Amino acid sequence: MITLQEYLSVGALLFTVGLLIVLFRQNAISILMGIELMLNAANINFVAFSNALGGLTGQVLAIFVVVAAAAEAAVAIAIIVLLYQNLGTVDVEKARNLNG
Amino acid sequence: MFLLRYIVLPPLIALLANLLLGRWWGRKTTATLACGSVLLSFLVSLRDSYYLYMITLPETRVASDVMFTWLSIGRFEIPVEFVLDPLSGAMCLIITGVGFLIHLYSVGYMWHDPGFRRFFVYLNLFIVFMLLLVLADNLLLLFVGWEGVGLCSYLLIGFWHADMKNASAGKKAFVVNRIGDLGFLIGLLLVFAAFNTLSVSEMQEIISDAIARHLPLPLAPLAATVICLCLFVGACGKSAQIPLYVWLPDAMAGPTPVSALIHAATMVTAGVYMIARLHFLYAFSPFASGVVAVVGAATAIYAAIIGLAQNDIKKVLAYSTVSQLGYMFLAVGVGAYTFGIFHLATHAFFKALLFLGSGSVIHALSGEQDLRKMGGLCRRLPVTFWTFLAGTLAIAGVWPLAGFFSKDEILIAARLAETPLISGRALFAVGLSAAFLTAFYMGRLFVMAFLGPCRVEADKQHHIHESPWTMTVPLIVLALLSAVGGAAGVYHHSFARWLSPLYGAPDAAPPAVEHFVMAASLAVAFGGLALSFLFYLQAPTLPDRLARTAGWLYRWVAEKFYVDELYEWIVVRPVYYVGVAGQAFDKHVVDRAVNWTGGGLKGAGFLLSFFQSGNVGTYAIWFLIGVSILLHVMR
Amino acid sequence: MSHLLPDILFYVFSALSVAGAVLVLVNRNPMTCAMSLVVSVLSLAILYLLLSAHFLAVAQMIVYAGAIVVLFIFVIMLLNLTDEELGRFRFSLFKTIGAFVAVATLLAVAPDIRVSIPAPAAGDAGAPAGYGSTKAVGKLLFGEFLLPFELTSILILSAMVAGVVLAKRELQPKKTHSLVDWLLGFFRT
Amino acid sequence: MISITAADLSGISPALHLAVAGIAIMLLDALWPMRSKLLSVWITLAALGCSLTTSLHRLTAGVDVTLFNGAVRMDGYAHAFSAIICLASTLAVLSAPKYLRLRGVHLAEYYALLLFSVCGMVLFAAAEELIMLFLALETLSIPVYCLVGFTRTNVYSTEASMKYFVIGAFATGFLVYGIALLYGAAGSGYLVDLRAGAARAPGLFYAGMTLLLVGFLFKIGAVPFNMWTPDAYEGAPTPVTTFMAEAVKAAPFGGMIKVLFVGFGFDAAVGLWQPALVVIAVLTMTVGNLTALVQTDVKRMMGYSSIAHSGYILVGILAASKLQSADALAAVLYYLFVYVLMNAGAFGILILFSHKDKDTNAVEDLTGLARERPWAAALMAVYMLSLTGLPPLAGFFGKFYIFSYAVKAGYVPLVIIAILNSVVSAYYYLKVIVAMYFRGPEDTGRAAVFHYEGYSVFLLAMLWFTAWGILYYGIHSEPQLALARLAASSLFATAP
Repeated sequence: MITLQEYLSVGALLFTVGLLIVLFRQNAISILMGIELMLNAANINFVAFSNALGGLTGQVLAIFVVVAAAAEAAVAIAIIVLLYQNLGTVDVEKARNLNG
Repeated sequence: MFLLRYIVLPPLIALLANLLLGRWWGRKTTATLACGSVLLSFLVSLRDSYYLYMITLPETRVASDVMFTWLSIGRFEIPVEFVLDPLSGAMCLIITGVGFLIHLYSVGYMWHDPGFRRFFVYLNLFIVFMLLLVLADNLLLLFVGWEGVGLCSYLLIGFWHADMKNASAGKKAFVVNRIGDLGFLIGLLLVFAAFNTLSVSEMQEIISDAIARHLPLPLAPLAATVICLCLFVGACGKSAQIPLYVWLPDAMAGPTPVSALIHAATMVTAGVYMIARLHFLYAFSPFASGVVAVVGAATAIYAAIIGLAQNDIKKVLAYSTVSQLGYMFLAVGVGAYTFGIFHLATHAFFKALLFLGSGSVIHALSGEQDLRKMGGLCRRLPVTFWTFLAGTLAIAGVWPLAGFFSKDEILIAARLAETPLISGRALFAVGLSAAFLTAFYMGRLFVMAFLGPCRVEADKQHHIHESPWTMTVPLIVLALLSAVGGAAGVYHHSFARWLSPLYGAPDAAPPAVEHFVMAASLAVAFGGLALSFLFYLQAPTLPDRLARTAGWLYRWVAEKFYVDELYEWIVVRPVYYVGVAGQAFDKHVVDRAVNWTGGGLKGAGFLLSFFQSGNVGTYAIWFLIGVSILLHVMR
Repeated sequence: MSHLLPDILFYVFSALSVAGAVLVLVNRNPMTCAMSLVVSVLSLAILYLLLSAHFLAVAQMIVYAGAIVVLFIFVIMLLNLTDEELGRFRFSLFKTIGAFVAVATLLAVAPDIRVSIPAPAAGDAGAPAGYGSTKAVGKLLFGEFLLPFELTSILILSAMVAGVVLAKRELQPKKTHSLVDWLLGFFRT
Repeated sequence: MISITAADLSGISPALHLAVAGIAIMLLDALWPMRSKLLSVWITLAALGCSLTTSLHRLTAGVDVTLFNGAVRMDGYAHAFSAIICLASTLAVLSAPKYLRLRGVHLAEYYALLLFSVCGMVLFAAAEELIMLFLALETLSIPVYCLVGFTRTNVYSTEASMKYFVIGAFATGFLVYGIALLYGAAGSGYLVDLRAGAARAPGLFYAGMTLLLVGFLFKIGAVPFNMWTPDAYEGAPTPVTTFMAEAVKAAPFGGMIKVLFVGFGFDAAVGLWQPALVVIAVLTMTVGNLTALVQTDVKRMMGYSSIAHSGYILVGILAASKLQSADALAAVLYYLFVYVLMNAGAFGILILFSHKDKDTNAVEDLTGLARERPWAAALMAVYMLSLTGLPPLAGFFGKFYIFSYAVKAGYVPLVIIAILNSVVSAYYYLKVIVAMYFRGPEDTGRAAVFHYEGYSVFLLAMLWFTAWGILYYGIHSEPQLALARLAASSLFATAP
């Protein structure tokens, strides 16, 4: 029997993997993918809770998160292109002029 | 009808006018406005104080003037309220009176300075804040004045910024004063927590109410001690007491009238004033009062010792100021508030006089401040010489000049004091020794500057000149005040009676003690002066004269040599080394402590900025560690 | 058998989804990463279907597979990133410790969360008819969540403007001063 | 059934003005491209002014309405934050044209994005429901990511934008996950229902609460979520830094206080956030101030200083939560108001002397300013002294109120640490004054040039207004405090 717990576990796993991607990849595009995965992990929680609570609110929340994720991705892509134009790389760890 | 707000307003208006419109008028107008406004304040304070005196019942001699409600915290309001009582009246008179004289003096002193207008704007601003400080009923308003005078002091120390190659002097002044303010602010918040008000009169009412109705006091003894000590830390910073005195000698970098006004007569006495104002709090805590007395006594003697070995004329006076402030704290610490304030007043007269006199000397010598390059100025600067003599005798405590009476009263009070920390006899002994040293270094200063052969550098010799009238008139007035101010104060106990609504009539000391102390203080005053004259006036020529009168006898020659050595080894050297040791302590321990604190904080800053590597991946890791810890904590 | 089907589907697609995510983590080639991401999000869409979130499942497919990942691929190809530029999977002691701390925390906190999850309502009656359908979701979107919904339009608009402003080549219009410019010139600040 | 009533629209008009103005600017710019963007500036100022006056008017009138089926609630609290944010944004907008023109990026999009962001901020403090909160947060952040990178050819600007985005999106991930957990625990997204989750599913609830809090703490730059702040502040174009330091700083407090007070409440059972915030406040103040000590760049220094100020504000929030008094919360609002004025001024001076090819950002660049430009130096001194907290400037009273309520609430050690910190902070603010007043070209060995390039009346007006405000509201803070109390009491009316 698949219960709420199983879905939440999938969410937690996805969140952890997304987190690790942000931590261990230096490629800005990969980092963005990691962040998308983190948001998706939250989404599966929303939907699972929605189902368990017997309302549709959670699903609607998930839709909003998808929208926000898309908006973030659009800006992020622009920033990445800009980064590549100015620094000639998409390696975020190479951009460390600002420090101290 | 009291016109309290018109005490503060004239300098404020004058400074605004000079600031905004000053560029369109000349120096004369600027100077007239600046000086005239302070004179006006003085006259208004005089008038108000007279009206206060006319109130028959001494207990009701309080006037207040609410300008507007400033701010409110919750249901509790802080009005901008000025209160005139005998204490603030006396302070106002000193500030505006001495302040006016110093303004007048500055006109001559700063006439050729390109920053003339700016100088007077700062000076007037200082007067405004100082008046705010003494007239405030609310501690928060007092704190505004407190910070304001600090700001002016800082601006004026750095007035000749070109001379301040290393801003470390200003920095030191600021850092040390912030430590003091820290104490003050914590004290303030604790007062607020205890009394739920910051108004001094309300605090006093609460306490007297509680005593009258036998209610528990709003304040446990321990709390009172903590509050008093916190406030005293603030007073230490502002009034340059151990260990926060280090900034004052460095503050001499500013123009001399500033040293006279801010760093001698008025601002540095704010700490004494504050404790005198809050005397009812200190009455609850004998321990805190004892600490005040001990720190005051220690500062008095410590600064006097360092003063022995200084060669800069203003540095000597600066350490002397620290030492005299120590006397005032000693007085308020042993509960002799009246005499603390009395000494504050006389000190304002003679120390302002001495600073202005030294300024006159420096002015005449084109900026020379080294005592070793002065001497023999008595003929060239007669007015300065005679007035300076009055000041020197006054501070040394020679009867019947001002310093004698006030110092004498403090020593009597110290002799009779009972503090939980230290016996009155010890305080008396320390005070007496400090009086001796005071007489000695002041005598030395006087001799080296005015008597003996002229050691002024050749190129500066020809234009030694007496100062213009704007500079000499204040000197003469202050000399008169230094001469008669003390006697006038003790005549029929007039000063004590004036302050009696606050502190009660002073108890008469046992005549035996009184006579003993009087004799002792006179003895040390004359002893110190005589010794200094002997060393610095007679000693250099003593060998010559001995050689002339008894030159034919080898034995006499040998004995002359012996006398010289005796002087050298028994008196001069020890005194010199004690002074040098004090100075070294000052430089290496106290200064370093200040610097190390700053250095340590900066080091921590560097360490922390190292974490800010610029690598966004690292930022994410720190973020994550933060989340992890929070998740652990909050479950 | 049929009641086992959802279970099997769940395990298969959740495994696929996590596997896709792990591939994103370990794979060097960004194109492969993008494809793995598609696998992951599409598997999630199937999970949504299992939870009877039909509309959301479709939206997920369209938005992710159709828009976001396409955008990624577009940029990867546009920038023509070489392998060296992409950098490697870089371990450092600090990062490893950080990750270890994080994972350990999650593991430590997970049981707390687990026990506190409310038990599902007894007797799973299945979703009511129309649950998760476009109509039901739409009613909610335009009713209770009307303001958030309207706000997303501002959000998307600003994201669009932001993207264009950052990535556009020519900033200033070529046109010379217009009449309004000339008029406003009087009020030059 | 689509149901927008007139009451709904008029209720959120402070936000609506801004969104409409933003769209209007975009449309006008597309239809009628002009080289001078003054029209955009004026539209922006008009919209912000409308919102500001509307908010203030409704605040004084005591308007309190719940709109859009409970998604937002425009009460005194929301209106007060709206007013603060609009004021802050107005100041930021006034400082922008000169700088952007010099950098060749004076675009209408700047103002449109800024307005969209402000629209999000206004709704953020008004949100009554988690998803509204989240969307408002996104709406306020996404334009700012772009604004930070607005000088597109500047390497630092791009880097700052990238860093801000990466950490920001990372934080958003946590925030959304937290919202999901809270939703699961409470079974509802409405703030007032959240507390129920603590009993229903404590594990979920606390984890969700933590992650949500992390999202807020990131936004306000609390340690250890602060690392982006100095980098973003330094790299961003100075007017954007101004915007970030005021509006983007003040707005998250609006949402955070509401969520903490209305959502989580003060019960010991759900009050775990209080001790955690104490530690974070201490760390935030100390790390911010100590690191600021060693900075040589004013913008970066102000970044650390803003971290430290977040710490002071957290102290105020803690005091308000412990005392549960509107007066204490009013102190926080007053502090935010004052903080906005001080920061706008300080950055304004930097913009005043920025040149076509070079910014005037280093402390050393200000050497000898007092001799060349005495008024500008005096203004800067006022801002710096106010930031230090010297009476009778407004900055002192901001701190004083907060600290006195914290003492009342029994947070004496916290207050002592805070005061020690403000003593430390005096050093670096003063470094600027020392450079301006007590040093000259002879100390640095290079002649500093202070000429106004691209003179802007907007900027001067902003500088004089802020200086006046600091002096005036220091002496006369009562009206402001009365408004703040009104706002705070409306929040406490709903808080448990």
